[in-house]
Amino acid sequence: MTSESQSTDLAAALASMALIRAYEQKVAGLAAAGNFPSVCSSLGQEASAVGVVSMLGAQDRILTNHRSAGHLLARGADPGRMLAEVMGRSDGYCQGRSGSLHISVAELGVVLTSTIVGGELSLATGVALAQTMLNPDAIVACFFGDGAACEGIFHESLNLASVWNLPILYVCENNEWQAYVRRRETMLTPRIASWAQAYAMPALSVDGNDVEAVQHAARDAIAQVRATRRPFLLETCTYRMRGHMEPDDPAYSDAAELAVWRTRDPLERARDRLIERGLLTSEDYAELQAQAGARIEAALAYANASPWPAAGELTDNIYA
Amino acid sequence: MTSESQSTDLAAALASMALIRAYEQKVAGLAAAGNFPSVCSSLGQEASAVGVVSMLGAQDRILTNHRSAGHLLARGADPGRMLAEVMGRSDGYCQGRSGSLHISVAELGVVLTSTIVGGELSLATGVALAQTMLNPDAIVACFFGDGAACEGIFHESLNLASVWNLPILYVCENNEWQAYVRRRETMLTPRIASWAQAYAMPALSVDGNDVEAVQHAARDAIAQVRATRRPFLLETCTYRMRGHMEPDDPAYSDAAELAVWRTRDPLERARDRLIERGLLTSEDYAELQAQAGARIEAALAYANASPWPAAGELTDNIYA
Amino acid sequence: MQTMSLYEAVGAALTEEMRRDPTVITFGEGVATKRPDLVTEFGALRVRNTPLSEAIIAGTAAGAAASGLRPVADLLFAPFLTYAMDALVNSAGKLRYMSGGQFRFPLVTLAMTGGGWCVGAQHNHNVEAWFVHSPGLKVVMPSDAADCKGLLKAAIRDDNPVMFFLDIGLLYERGPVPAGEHLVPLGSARVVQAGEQVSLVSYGKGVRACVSAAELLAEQGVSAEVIDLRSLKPLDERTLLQSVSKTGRLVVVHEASRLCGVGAEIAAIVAEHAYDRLKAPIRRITGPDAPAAASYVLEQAYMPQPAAIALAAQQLMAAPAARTLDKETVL
Amino acid sequence: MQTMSLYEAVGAALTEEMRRDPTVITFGEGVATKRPDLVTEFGALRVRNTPLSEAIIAGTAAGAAASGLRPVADLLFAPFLTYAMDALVNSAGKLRYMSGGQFRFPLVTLAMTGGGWCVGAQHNHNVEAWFVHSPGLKVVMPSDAADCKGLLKAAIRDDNPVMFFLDIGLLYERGPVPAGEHLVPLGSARVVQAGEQVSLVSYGKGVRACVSAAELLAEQGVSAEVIDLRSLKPLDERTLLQSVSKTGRLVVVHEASRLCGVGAEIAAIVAEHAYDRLKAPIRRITGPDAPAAASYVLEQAYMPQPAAIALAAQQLMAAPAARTLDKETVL
Ligand SMILES: Cc1ncc(C[n+]2csc(CCOP(=O)(O)OP(=O)(O)O)c2C)c(N)n1
Ligand SMILES: Cc1ncc(C[n+]2csc(CCOP(=O)(O)OP(=O)(O)O)c2C)c(N)n1
Ligand SMILES: [Mg+2]
Ligand SMILES: [Mg+2]
Repeated sequence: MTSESQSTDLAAALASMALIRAYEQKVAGLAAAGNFPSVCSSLGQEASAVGVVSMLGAQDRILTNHRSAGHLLARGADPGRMLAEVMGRSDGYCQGRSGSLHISVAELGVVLTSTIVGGELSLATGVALAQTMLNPDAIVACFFGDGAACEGIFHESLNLASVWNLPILYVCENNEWQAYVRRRETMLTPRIASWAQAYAMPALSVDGNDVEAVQHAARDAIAQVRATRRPFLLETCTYRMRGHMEPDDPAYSDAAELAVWRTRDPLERARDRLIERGLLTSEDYAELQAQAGARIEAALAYANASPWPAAGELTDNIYA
Repeated sequence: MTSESQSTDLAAALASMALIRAYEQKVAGLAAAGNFPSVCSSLGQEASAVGVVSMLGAQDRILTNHRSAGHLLARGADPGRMLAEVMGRSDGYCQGRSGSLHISVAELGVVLTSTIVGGELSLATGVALAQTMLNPDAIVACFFGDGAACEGIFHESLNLASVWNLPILYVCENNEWQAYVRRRETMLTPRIASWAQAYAMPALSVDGNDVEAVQHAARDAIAQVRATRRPFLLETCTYRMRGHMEPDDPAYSDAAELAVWRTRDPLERARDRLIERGLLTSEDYAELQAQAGARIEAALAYANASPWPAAGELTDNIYA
Repeated sequence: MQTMSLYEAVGAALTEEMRRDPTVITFGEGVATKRPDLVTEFGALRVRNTPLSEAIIAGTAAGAAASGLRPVADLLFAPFLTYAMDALVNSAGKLRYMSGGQFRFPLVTLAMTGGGWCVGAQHNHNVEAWFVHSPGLKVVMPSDAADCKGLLKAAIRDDNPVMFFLDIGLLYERGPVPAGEHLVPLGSARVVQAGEQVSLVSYGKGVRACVSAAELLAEQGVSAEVIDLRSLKPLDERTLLQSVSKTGRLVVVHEASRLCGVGAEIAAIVAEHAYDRLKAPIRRITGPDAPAAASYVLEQAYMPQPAAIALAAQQLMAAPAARTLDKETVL
Repeated sequence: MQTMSLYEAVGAALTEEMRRDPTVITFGEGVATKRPDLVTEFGALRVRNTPLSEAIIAGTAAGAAASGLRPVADLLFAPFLTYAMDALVNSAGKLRYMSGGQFRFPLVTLAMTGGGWCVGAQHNHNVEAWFVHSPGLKVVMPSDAADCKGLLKAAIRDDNPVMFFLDIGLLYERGPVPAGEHLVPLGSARVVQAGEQVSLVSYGKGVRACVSAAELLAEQGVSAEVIDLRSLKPLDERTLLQSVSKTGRLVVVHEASRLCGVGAEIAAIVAEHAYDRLKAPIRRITGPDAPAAASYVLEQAYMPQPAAIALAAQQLMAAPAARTLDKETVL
């Protein structure tokens, strides 16, 4: 049933995170080796993506941004078609037109991905309005960063969603960075969740590197959005473990802070908890990582084999 | 001394309000009679304008918007040059280029008036930044409406002002209307002052129809801005007593609400208080009104006598 | 036939299309207040007031359009589009292409433009060329009530984002409007008046100035053809080139600023594709490269005037026809 | 002479102008992080990072410019200007005029534009024509490092708002740059290479494509003149018209979309003012009216290629020269 909450199976969540990790590691390696397009990595933020996405129903819509690989893979996107897209090939989800920064997969409900910071906030209200009229079981999850929260469109979007009673789960992935600028250079409050008060919108901050915590918070928030048909702001507190864009540029990063956050790795935390609970062994985990790695290798082979678009298709799909 | 607080002389405030009232009544009459440009009237909002502007120093800057007559007259603008501007004549403060909606008077520190809702919010930060570097005694007062608070630029402006420690007194004139839309159709919180929390900015709502209350609140807020070199949000709670634009269109107005607010007329309240205190008689008040009326008549004569710009000046003053 | 203003024609088109198609909705700052009849008939969910937030109005329209609705968003005055450019240009105009065709954006954006109300350059600024220059959008601007209704109905049915500009100076001008299923396809210009010696090409209230100029020219013995482009994107190049091929002379007229305006595009198309039919230079009569002043006198001086158009045409009649005559002799 | 990239040339111009004039400041998303040398020399108050808020970055720049500072605001990629249009167009471009000359706006807006990084249409969109169309602004786009430094220094000293576009594809190309007081006045085009038979007019990386095309043409015995506009507003009409008057043939080249682009303006100017010197139709070789795709193959196909430019020029050589020959015979 669409409005039932999804299960919070930690082992499944770990497997999903492992796939994202393997994907991001592969991409980082390719980018470092050169001759590969720039990519914004979600490495280290897997718990936020998996924690929220795993709690959504199939009918729900997702809007994401430039840092989308986690959201897409958690939703079940094929890493082969994703890599093909990143590489500008015909079999990419967007036929190579998007590249890495705005991958939409309408068949999975991942719609209107925009790399304009705040673009997802601008479009989510309309997607939600359409759901209320045409698809009233569905809600919309809108992922955005702490940087996007500084854009005026954040204010306009949350206000309209509240005034119009739109069923949107706003998910602010606060990773403490906005490209080359630290979050704390850009705002005086530590938490973006506190900004929801202006819109009379319920909000919550959660440890974004604890996939179970995210799942529980998301499950409750989603239930509330479904029940009230009103928006909710969920802030997942996490950290950008790599540079803004691959290839990684560590010049301006904060080594001490990185070291602290390395101790909060979402995969290791989930792994350790499963081992503690006797539900996983180290060997199981190694196996899981190996499987994820193998899937990504196969995906890369698929992408590499995918043809380039033909120059003659340059002006396809401009108008409907 | 520039940083001293101004006096809160109620009689002077009443005289200033009476001039604004006479101006707005004259304009409303002219617009109703036809063949006069459209004007956004500040009639009924005199206490907000006089209460804040009278507390500013000569070195301070003011940004205002489409509903600016109160701010301009309170600052000492010549009603003749204002009317000439409204009527598109050469002696207008902007040589007739502005018309009624964006009158700037740089010589009085009223700068960069914009009729784009939110324009004043967008420019105030830069004006304030320049003051901090070039004119560190000065602060900036930025008047805007409850409607402007819904624009994304409100969010960006207040956030930047806070992060950059800009000396701005934001004055939100909450008059319960946004052109043809009621404020409560556009937001779920009753007070815009509460929105300042997101920016860690001090804020206060004040009875915007009580000129003494506004003066006291403004005096304190201005002192705080001067002392801390940080922004402050002051909300003056008032009511738009006429249609969005002259000529008045009462079709969509709320008669009951208007009736309530008529009992809160800022001029009558100031008058009654002065009479109570034995500082004014009814005759004095009648005299004050007559003087204001006469000044506006003279102003209109001046404006009527002002020549039209020459068509040959069409492209003057585009580039510096 | 019924007579109505362009403002009423917008209401008529909205009413008919909202009756026909339950996915058509409309919203904007004051839309529900100003069109109470629509609220009564279609309810407060399909006809909405919004907060003062142009960016999210446009974004909501784009998001809704991609999700099965057909929004008509009223953004009031063209200069306010400056707040809404991301949603219109980067989302509605591009995300179909960028997603490999996964989405379509059947949305209409209404905006008033041009002089006539003495409100100055922050209300009166003709920016239609921005959107002609941007990929994935369509751009329409009617010159009378009938076209207004017919074009708006077609725009609402179009599966692409349409920028629909209403010339302020025409908004309350009344004209006959066919009842019911009156559709004017996007991309079809109208020959307002046939002529032989010079083509006067315009749109919006420039069309009227051209018609007046054609009258002046007729008095002077010059036969002018007047073309109303109606749709600036797609542009009816065929009608344009046919006319210029016939007359050999072109005056393009619009109130928008000259540089990189629609007139520049028209001139460039003709200089490329009808070069050998030209008998004289191409002339543009446009608004100056200046903000619009509020003062009545300056606002009038800003707008293309019939006398200036007629004068330009006359100058073309006197231009180095020698060149073309030679060619005609030879070919 | 020193060799540097355009990116470094921007830094050099900023350094020199900030030394010269204490009112010059610079800010944007990451400016302080990416230009630590400037922070070291000029301090954290004159070189600032900002929140991710393009609208207030531009508004702050406009407000500061009108209040005695000379801000250089970095808005990163041209499509992000969609968030900043009100401050740039409605405030910086208009408020001087609308106030009867009370303010001036000495501000520079930097934005990267064009293909080369495979990042797709929301980073790669050439919108310079929007600003040419808008009153009160100036628009500049250098094609090499020397011009980049010289134009930026001139832009910073200019008392008007200047949109300064950096072609992404050129950003890390190195070239010789004169040290110190190297100023390139806004509004002066450069004849990159003189020629007799056809004028190739472009800006940004289109200039390079034109130079390559000229080489191809030279091999085919055709003498092409290459003009780099450098400044799109003000536009150096004189250099343009002189060239076309000499050659009689014009190919305009740019990566921006064709419709209402700078090429349309160039074509219109020539069709009006050099009509009688034209020996052939005017051709535009431009980006298609499409968003830019990320895929390398499509991004390459999007950009004007030397072969296409040369072919267009060749076609003009073969065009109905008859007409002009006749005229020349007669005149
Ligand atoms: C409007 C806009 N401004 C700037 C950029 C460049 N940019 C891309 S991502 C990014 C940082 C975004 O920060 P945040 O929203 O916190 O997301 P994160 O990258 O941290 O996930 C920036 C500045 C952009 N794409 N769009
Ligand atoms: C960006 C923009 N949108 C819409 C308008 C049209 N408009 C002018 S004033 C106004 C209402 C403004 O409301 P508020 O900010 O509360 O100020 P008030 O008029 O009540 O003083 C509107 C919608 C505009 N000028 N600018
Ligand atoms: Mg971030
Ligand atoms: Mg209001």
